[in-house]
Amino acid sequence: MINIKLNVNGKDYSLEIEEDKRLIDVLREDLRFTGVKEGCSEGECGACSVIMDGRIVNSCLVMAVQANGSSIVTVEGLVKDGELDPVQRAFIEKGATQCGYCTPGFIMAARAFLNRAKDPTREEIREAISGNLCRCTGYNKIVDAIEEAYRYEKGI
Amino acid sequence: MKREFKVVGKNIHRVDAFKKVTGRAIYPEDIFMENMAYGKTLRSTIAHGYVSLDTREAEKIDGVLGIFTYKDVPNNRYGVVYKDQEVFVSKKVKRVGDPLAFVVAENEKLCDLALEKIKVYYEEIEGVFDPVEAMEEDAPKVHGKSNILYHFKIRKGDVEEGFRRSHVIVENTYKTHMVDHAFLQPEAGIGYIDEEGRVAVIVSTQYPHYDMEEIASTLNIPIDQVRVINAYVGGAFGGREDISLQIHLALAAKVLKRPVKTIYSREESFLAHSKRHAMVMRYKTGADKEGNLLAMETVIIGDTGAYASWGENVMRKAGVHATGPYYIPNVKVDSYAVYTNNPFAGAVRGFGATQVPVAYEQQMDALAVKLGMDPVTIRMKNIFKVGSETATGQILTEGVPLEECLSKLVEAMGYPYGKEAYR
Amino acid sequence: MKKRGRGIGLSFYGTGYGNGFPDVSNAWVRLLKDGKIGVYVGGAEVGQGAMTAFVQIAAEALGVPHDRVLLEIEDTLTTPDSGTAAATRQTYNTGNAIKIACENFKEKLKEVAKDILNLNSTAALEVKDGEVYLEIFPQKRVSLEKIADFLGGNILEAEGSFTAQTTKLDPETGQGAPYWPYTFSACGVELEVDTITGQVDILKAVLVQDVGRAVNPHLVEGQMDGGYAMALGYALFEDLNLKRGVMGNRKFSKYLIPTSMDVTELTKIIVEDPESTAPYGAKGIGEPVMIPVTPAILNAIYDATGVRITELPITPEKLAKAFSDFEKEG
Amino acid sequence: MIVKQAKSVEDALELLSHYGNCKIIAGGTDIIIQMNEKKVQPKVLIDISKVEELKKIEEDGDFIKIGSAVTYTDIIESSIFEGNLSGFKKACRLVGSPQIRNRGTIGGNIVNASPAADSVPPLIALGATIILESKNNIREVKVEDYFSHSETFGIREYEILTAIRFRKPKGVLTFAKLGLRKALAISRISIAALVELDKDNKVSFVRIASGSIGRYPMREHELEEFLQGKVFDDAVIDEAVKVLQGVMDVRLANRSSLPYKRRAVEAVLKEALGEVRK
Repeated sequence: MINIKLNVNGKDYSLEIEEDKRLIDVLREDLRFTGVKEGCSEGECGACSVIMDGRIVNSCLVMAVQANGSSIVTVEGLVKDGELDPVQRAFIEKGATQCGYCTPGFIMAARAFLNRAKDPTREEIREAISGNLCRCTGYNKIVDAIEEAYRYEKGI
Repeated sequence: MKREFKVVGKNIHRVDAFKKVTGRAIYPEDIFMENMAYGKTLRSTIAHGYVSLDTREAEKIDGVLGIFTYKDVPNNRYGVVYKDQEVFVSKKVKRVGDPLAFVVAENEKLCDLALEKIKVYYEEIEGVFDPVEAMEEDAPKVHGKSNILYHFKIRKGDVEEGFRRSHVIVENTYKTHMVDHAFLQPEAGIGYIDEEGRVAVIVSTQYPHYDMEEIASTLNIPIDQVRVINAYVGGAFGGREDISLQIHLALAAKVLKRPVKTIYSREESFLAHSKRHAMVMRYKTGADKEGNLLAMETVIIGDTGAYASWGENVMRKAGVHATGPYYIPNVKVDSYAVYTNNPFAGAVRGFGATQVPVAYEQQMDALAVKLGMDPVTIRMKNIFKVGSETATGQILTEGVPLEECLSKLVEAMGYPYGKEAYR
Repeated sequence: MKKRGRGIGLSFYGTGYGNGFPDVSNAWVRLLKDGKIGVYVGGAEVGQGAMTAFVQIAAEALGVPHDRVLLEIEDTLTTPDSGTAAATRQTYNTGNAIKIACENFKEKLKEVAKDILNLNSTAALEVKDGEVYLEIFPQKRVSLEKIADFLGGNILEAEGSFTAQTTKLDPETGQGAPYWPYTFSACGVELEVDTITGQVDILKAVLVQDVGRAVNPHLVEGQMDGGYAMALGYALFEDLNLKRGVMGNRKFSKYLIPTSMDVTELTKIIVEDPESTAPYGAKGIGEPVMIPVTPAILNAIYDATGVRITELPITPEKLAKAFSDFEKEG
Repeated sequence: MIVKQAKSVEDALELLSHYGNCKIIAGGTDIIIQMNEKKVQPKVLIDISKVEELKKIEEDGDFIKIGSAVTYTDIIESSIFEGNLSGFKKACRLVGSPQIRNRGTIGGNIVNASPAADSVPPLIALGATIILESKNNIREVKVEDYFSHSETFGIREYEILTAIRFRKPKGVLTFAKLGLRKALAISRISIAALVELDKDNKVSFVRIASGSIGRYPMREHELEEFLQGKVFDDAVIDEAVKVLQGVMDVRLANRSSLPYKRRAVEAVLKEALGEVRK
């Protein structure tokens, strides 16, 4: 067992964990942020994507100990004062979710991308979500939603 | 007649969208119950052979709560059409991935340890992996006396006469492969005893009432003592029509009187559920000088793998759809579902109707090439319209806007239309 | 060398279990305390949008806004059997069952309204916008909420059941009406093939889908996008690498499904031709949207290169070998 | 298993010498998968992902030094790899996905020794060296030797790869890769080329490295010898393809992948060499 400190969705946690746990295990099992999904356990599907210190990462490919001292944002952390994040709103508006299993990962990838993006093209958006697999939507409505979220944020 | 409606036809937001974008949609693996144990499945690593287990060492491990095998299942057989699948293999393994035992322990690591400690003895026998070979008399048999599960026939008109009258004939053999649904959420579930003593299973399924029947039947308990709760489903595409972990969880919860949770890894998910039927399709299609289809003959052999699942229905659907959406006066179809020791094939989006167009649509283009005709014109001449008769003699009385579909396609593609455009 | 070509594919798909097998969906409709309406069906939401379509069909049938309908689909304890979420049958079958249940429910509402409004008959009573009113004297009206109040603890509910019409096929000739309704699709693609590497780039894709009537066009488009992408994977990428019963590729790093970079933009065209036996004319489209895509790709490869590929998947290796053989043979 | 977070290189080396059966984890994008699959089962995992001194990219006179825990994203976002070095950026951009590029490290890509490691051929083409440190020793080894003579130059049990170093080249570094899909694609073939042309458009310096057309990433000496001194035109590039195909016929003889790879390599080599002229 080992002690680690994590900031998740703005809240500090001090946890005693089994050392062989991955970040996803701590988020799901210890902290119950079950919006973080596990689809492949090898960094291919991106369902477990979270923002770690400002960067999108696969939480299945980060040991929990490696995240010691880091700030993590999961999909649960995007709702602020009861208001949905623009990406979440756009996903609803554009019909970008179907079975929903990949959705939190896509939303986090889109959030991380839009935090740095400037007038993104559809091609750039496609690249930004290329680490997330979706089997239902064929991606097009997800790209539509991310474009829409950018417009919400820029007020255009 | 087109009527305007108040709600139908409107782009309302998905009713489940809010939960799905906020991470609040609960899939079975997201549920944690008080006093919950974990279960893992031991699966065969060979494709064909006899198996026996020695679970004694594994049972001794502290924290292992139970190891379930065929001996613990009152009625070991189930299946969507034929009851040819076993909850746990009793004697003969028929494919890689057949469930042999279900280990329940206090945590997943102990399950892994117990799985390693179970001794598995195999006596391998020759398998059959090609559906065409499997149809031969001396092929190894997967079940019973023949590997041919089902043979579907269409006999309409006189194909020989149709070919005699044909100006052009195209013959080809097409092959499609087995594929996976690859839905994003691997199978997961929890079995528990509900507040009124029923055996309850929370799962992601395409058909909760079917799962309920199979649980009642295999555990030999009244159906009103079973409850299936369908949590959110992370994609299905046909891959959640057969039973995967439902019976295992129900059995373990019933015996242990504790909640038992199982989450498949991606690799186990591939092993656990059905696949799309691989097909070998031998096609012969004939048309007159003007491009009117006169005859089509096909033999379609579908690999249903180790279990029937929906094999009969898939191969029927393939056979019924074998002509494509075209009127053909003379049709002969023979489609077969054949057992092999491959992964079992079942329902996958399109269900047999997805494979046959790989053949019939290429036949159409090949005929067009021979006739010096363009692909649009030859189709326009032959497509189903209202009043058309299908190869099974069914009259399409309404709802056949295929000509409109094709015209709109041509318009949107900017497709060259007409003979002069053909290259 | 890079070569361009175009191809089309047409397809049809017969809905339901078929072959005369009883293809039944059941639905229950119940008045809730606050005047909202509970709809109970066992039809699964697997991502296809069944819940939303069910709510829209119920709201339309009952003449209420969609947010007055509360749908329950999860629990076998509280829902009737509505068949499997497969065979493209939920919108058609369960949609019909819901519509029938709602119509039965409206008759029951009218019976109660007749008593509340002191009428002699239910004739000319109409259910609309959350109220029951007399068409010939609209001041006579009562809201569903009031009806629920009036009923107190008594449950007002109705059932609906729908069975699709098909016949068993003759075992010798295969003659009969195995499925109903049929749904039609058309796909066209323009693509570029690299004859050296065997890679295929889709440049343009159009999918036209007959839907009978679109209950929710956005949802239909979502299915079209998804079916197209799945077919692209079927045609070009996905391979279990099956050898003597062993799947060599059974994880996502080896079993390759298309990524956002592999799936191109898709032009989606919905064709409406309402089906008289369907709820508001709506036919199912979950499976049909995938079917015409793969043959369109195959035909386009032939158009581009003169090489006909008869075996799936069209991997770069297979294509490159086909081109290499083609070049040698001249 | 124990997991230790190193605060410095010194700290990591101390831990490494203290425990047996250790594995270093940086980005974790490979080793966590290997641990899941029980392919490696270390007793101790030493995390160097938060060691600041390993996360720097520095220019030192004629040299560039990249800390081993520098991620692909760091390379892509660095202003150092512009112009004639943009081929390195391209290689890093074609790795995996944003998530993988944010965690995967340049050092990890070398130590894991995957034949398909995209960032390695450019480093070989640059003539880069790696610095291997242990508690009592420092070695500097050429990246190409690290792979081709791993028994001598490979990493040892108590060593950590701390940095990659190369001299700023005069020529242009390019990179091309063939994957099975457009993202999350493992290279079927990759080629990096460092080419310098004189005023007569003749090749005055060339170093070429390949990935996935051998057991490990390697120099393509025959190809280099062929190109050296030649006028860099289409005809020569066409000939160069044949030279490389000849090399592959020997190296990959009897491999089932040969027929495809020898054909497809034409597109990859032409892309890599073509970019020299841009």
